[in-house]
Amino acid sequence: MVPVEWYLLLAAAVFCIGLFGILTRSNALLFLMSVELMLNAANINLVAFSAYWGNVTGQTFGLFTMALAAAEVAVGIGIILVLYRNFDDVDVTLAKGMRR
Amino acid sequence: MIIEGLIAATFAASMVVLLAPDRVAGRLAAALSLLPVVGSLYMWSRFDATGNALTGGDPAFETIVPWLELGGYTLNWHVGVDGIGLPLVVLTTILSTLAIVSAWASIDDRQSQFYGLMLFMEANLLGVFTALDFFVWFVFWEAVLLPMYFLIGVWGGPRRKYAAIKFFVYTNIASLAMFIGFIALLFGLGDSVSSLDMPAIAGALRAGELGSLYGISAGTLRAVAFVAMFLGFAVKVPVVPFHTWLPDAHVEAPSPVSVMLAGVLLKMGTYALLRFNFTMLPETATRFAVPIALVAVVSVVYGALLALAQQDLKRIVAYSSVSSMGYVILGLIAYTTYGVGGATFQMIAHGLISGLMFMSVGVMYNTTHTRMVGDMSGMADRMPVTAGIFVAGAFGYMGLPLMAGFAGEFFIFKGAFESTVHAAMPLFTAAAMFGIVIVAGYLLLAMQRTLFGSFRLETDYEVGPAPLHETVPLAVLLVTIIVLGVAPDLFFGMIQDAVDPLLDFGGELS
Amino acid sequence: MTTRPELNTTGSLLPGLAAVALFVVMAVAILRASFGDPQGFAADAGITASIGYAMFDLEMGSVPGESFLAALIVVAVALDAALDGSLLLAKREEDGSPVALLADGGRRVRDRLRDGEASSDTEGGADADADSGGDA
Amino acid sequence: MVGAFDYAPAIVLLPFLSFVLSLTAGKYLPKGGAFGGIAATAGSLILSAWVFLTVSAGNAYNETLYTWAAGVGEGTTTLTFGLLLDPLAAMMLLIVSLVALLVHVFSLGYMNDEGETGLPRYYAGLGLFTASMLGFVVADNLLMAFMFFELVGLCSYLLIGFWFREEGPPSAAKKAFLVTRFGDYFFLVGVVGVFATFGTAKFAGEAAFPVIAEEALAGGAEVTTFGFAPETWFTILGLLILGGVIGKSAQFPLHTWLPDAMEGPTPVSALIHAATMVAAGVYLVARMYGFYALSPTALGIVALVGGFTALFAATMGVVKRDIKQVLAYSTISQYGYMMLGLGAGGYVAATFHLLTHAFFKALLFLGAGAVIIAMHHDEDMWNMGGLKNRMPVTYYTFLSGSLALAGIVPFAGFWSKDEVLYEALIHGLAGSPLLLAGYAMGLVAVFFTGFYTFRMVFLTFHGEPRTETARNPHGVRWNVKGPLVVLGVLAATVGVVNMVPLHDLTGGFPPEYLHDWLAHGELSALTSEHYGELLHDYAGYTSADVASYVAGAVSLALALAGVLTAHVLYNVADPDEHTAKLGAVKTLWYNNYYQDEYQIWIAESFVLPLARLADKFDQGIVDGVVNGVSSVSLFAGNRIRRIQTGVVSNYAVLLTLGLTALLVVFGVLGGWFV
Repeated sequence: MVPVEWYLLLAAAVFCIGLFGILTRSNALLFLMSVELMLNAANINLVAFSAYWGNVTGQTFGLFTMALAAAEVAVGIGIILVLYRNFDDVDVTLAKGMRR
Repeated sequence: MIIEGLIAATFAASMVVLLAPDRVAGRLAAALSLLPVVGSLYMWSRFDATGNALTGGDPAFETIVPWLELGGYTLNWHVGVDGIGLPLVVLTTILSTLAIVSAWASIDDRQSQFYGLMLFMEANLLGVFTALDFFVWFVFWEAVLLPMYFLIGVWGGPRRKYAAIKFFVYTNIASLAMFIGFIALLFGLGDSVSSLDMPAIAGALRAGELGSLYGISAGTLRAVAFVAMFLGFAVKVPVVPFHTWLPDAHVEAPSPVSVMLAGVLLKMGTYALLRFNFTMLPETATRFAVPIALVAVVSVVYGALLALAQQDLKRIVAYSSVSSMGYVILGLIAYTTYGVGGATFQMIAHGLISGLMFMSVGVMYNTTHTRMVGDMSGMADRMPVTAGIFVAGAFGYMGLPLMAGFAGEFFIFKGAFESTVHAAMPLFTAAAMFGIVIVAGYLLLAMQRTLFGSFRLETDYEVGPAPLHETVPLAVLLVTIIVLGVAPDLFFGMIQDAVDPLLDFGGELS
Repeated sequence: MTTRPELNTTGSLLPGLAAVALFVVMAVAILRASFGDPQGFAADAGITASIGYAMFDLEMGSVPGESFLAALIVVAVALDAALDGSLLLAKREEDGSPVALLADGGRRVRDRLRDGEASSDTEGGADADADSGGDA
Repeated sequence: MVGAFDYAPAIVLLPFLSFVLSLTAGKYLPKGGAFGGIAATAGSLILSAWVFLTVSAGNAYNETLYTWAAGVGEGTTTLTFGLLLDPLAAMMLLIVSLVALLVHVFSLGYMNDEGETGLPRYYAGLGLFTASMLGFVVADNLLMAFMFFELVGLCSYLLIGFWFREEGPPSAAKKAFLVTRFGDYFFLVGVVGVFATFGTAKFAGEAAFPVIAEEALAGGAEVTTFGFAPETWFTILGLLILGGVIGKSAQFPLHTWLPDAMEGPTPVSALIHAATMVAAGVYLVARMYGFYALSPTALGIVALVGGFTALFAATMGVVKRDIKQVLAYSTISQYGYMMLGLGAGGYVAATFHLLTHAFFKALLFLGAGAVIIAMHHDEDMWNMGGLKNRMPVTYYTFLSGSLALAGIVPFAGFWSKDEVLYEALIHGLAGSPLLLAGYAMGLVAVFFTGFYTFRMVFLTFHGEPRTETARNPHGVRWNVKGPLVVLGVLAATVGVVNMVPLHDLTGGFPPEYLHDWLAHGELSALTSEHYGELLHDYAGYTSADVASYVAGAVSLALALAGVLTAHVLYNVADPDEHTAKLGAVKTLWYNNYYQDEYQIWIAESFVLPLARLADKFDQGIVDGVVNGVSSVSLFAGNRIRRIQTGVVSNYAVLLTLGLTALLVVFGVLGGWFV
């Protein structure tokens, strides 16, 4: 079996790639994708430990996370739409104030 | 139960007045505020406390009801008055009523809110002077600030916002320092106290049960807590160099509020110093005798010098309050019956006299719309009664015998000169006493310029005698001051009774 | 200005260093840790079935796990709420009544913004108020 | 048995009632409350006379009547009020109530008849003034004495500033209160020191502080002396209390308030100078003479201050134009003599001079008041002249007072002043150069006194009238003449009570009544006999053998020389101002040795700028720090706020960095990287 360290390393890598995307891009859609990556990094961990402990709780949790990710995307897309409507762009750096 | 009744009635009165229409608010507030006056006088007549409430004495009208459990400490509703608390309660009620009456002439918008806040403040002040549980006391202590903030910030002069914020932030930061100091002591006591009851805490501290805390030795803890609490209360007193909020607050506050500020709120600081620092950590206090006496002397002389340089009558009285409160600190550190008792008496005397001064400045301001020494001249010609009372009040401030101020000051001087806490105390006393010359200097100068000489004031309105409802509070205060000056034993006996147990230090350092 | 998403590469890559640094730290921490051997599943275990039983709180799975019935319902509700929420966000209300989703590629908004920039000084306050109300 | 002593408190309370009555109901009373004051002071006078007679019979009274502040607990002092009626107090009571009565009567003429306004206030002030002084006289302890001493100061403020609508009087009143307050500061320190040292401040009785001090010096009592030797400490205490005396009795250097106090109404000046305020200082030293007699240093300083002031003030009186100014400086000078007498161990002599001076100075002021009425409130002597024929009663009574002031035999002033000088001489010759210096200055002052007194008399009453007003003076009524006559007779005759040179010359006739009167008494610690022993035992005073009539002849000769000089220069039909001949000295004297200037300089160029500097410091630095702290936090807040850009990416960077940093910290602390 693959030692759990490698799963973790993979998850960390995926997470950091997502993070990298968030830090270096200002496009809201890219943001959303990057967030998905980070979320899935967490999922990898859940599944990895599920196997590590021989318990399905982690995997079930992973399923839920995916469902919530779907919800998050729904909301995220909605937010992006509003952003676009207000700023005529999906550049997140434009939304600086609380009012606009 | 009478203390609870008094506080509750005052709170209720404040709510009633808040809801009353503006037109009747002033009269209603005055009428309702007579209730606490009657109550406090009744308490005085039935007063039977012995000893100091914090050192095993038996306070009058005591109630202890368990209230909350908090982190292993029991919080009690614990109130009661001893010989130190009662005079201050009487002072508070009388001065509040007079301040409310004196506000009739000067407050002409949002009256119901103004008088409601005044009564709200009075209720909290009564709480401060009667609470014997730290939690209860602290709630009241902080709650006093709120109405004061609004009273200055809403009804004040042109720079009211600056003054109100300065007052609030300054005193609140000070409260924080005090709170930290006290809590450190409380934790240092460990298991030896299980409640926030002040007598219990004072007893434990005086019995030397303070242990180390987080590796800080008991001695250091004591010193640090003492300094923190002293700083916290020193701002409230105020003591030089923490006094600068006071003149600003006084100048901006409307006169009735100044009366309460100088008359009662400053006494909270000295009262708390006496109750906390000087009662709970007497030996630490004597170790700091020289710096404290020095601060007192500097407050007296420096405050008086500053008053000499002012042009605004209210600023003059404000700075002289700094000066007078310096005497109180000197009396407290003396640790003699006359010193500490005199300091307590001086709190009452100064409350009445500074109240009288601010009130008469207010009466003149209502007529002339100026408080500047240079703008007025010959006021005695147009307002003979007010001027006469102002002169009497000023002489009271200068410590004229047979008025309350002299009694307080003389007791302090006598007590401080005899003090054995440090060999240099007679020298400090003599230095502080020089304040009586400077105080005479600036008050006489101000009187000469404003009251005497030919009448000269550029106004387009008639300047005439003040109405009766403005002079009556002045007269009542003046009579009270003289009565207390002729017969200081009215209060001084019970004060000494409450102060005497403090002079036996117990074994704080053992 | 874009009318459809493009890859914006103008952003600085510098903040990305933070992510790299985080990865390094995490990697070192992970590699330094010792986890021991994983237990793994039995070769014949019905993992998928077990997950299904766990979700509905049925004690019939062969692999141990906790019950997730409540969580399932909560997630179901959350998904529904998210769906409705996204619709709500995507719509915009004007004078209290929902307006159809924009299909003009944001042109109308863009025009209004331009107008606002150009004539906000001269235009009356009532209009501006109505606009901001619409935006919120 | 109900005796005079049971009614003694009424002596103080009667004028106080008059004060209350005038203040509250004066508007509705005839003459603005004057009759109430007259009745009250007359009552006080009668009771004082009764007390005087009772004391004469060898009784004394020393009782605590009221507890002001009771000490609770161990070792605390109880502060009380009480009465001490011994020969000295009885004599002073008589003086004060008599002068007060006459001043009240005179005021009818000076104030009421002149149509002054604010009379209730005036009579209220007079009543309180009299009451305070009487209270001070009968005080049985130092604290009570201090309290009434201060009240006397208050009354002087109120009365000197009576005409408050003008510029001068309020300023003079302020100065009077402030300068005496400066002295009182030392007095108060002294009072507090006495309490701290002895635990009591009683003047007489078993546990009186002079008695304890005597025992302490003899090694019989333990007192707190704050690390000093008892002798030194007692001297310090004595000098502190002397500060108050110097202020109130207008001794150098705190005399400057007194000439300015002439701004008040003339009857008030009479009261202040003759019997109340200024007398209070000297009376205080006499009252606690048993304490001063223990310290030769304190006595020497008292004598030196007195002698110097006597000469110093007399020279300034020489050039004044204003009749009241001349009298003011003569007052300072005469109180200097009293201090010299006390310092020189002449307790009886000083008391005697206090007695005679009270009468002749009240007379002179009231006489000057009569002249001022006549001159329509013009006080410049150079506008007068020739009033002798137009107001003979005033002239002859004034002359009687002037002769007494100048010290011409057989008027009262001669006997008393001469005895003061005699005491200074004999004790000085016996080995005290300090006293000899005092004597010398006092002797020179005699010449000046004779000169300026008669310069005043000649300029005012003799020669030709120099103005129209002086030709047709305003008439005065009985209420002015009556008091003048009473005092005129007293000024001429009161010296009889103690004619020491005559006594010595004739070998025992007439008896020295005052000496005998003060030498014995029920309270033996307060008798001049006891003081003599103290002076001898502790201060080391011995007497040289000089015949009293020789000393008297010398001073008489000098006084006559002064009078003669005045006669030559000014008793002509149309006198010149010879002051120009004095040259620079004239300027110096005219400007009062620039004493006012330096004190005003201290007040205005030192204290006020200091106060302003303190204010600047306070506003700039102390408050600046406070405001600075708030600015710093506002500034810092402003800067830190910039992190909150609102840009999501920046927050994300910060989050990431924070997380990384946290992980590193935990990792290092938790040993993950080892």
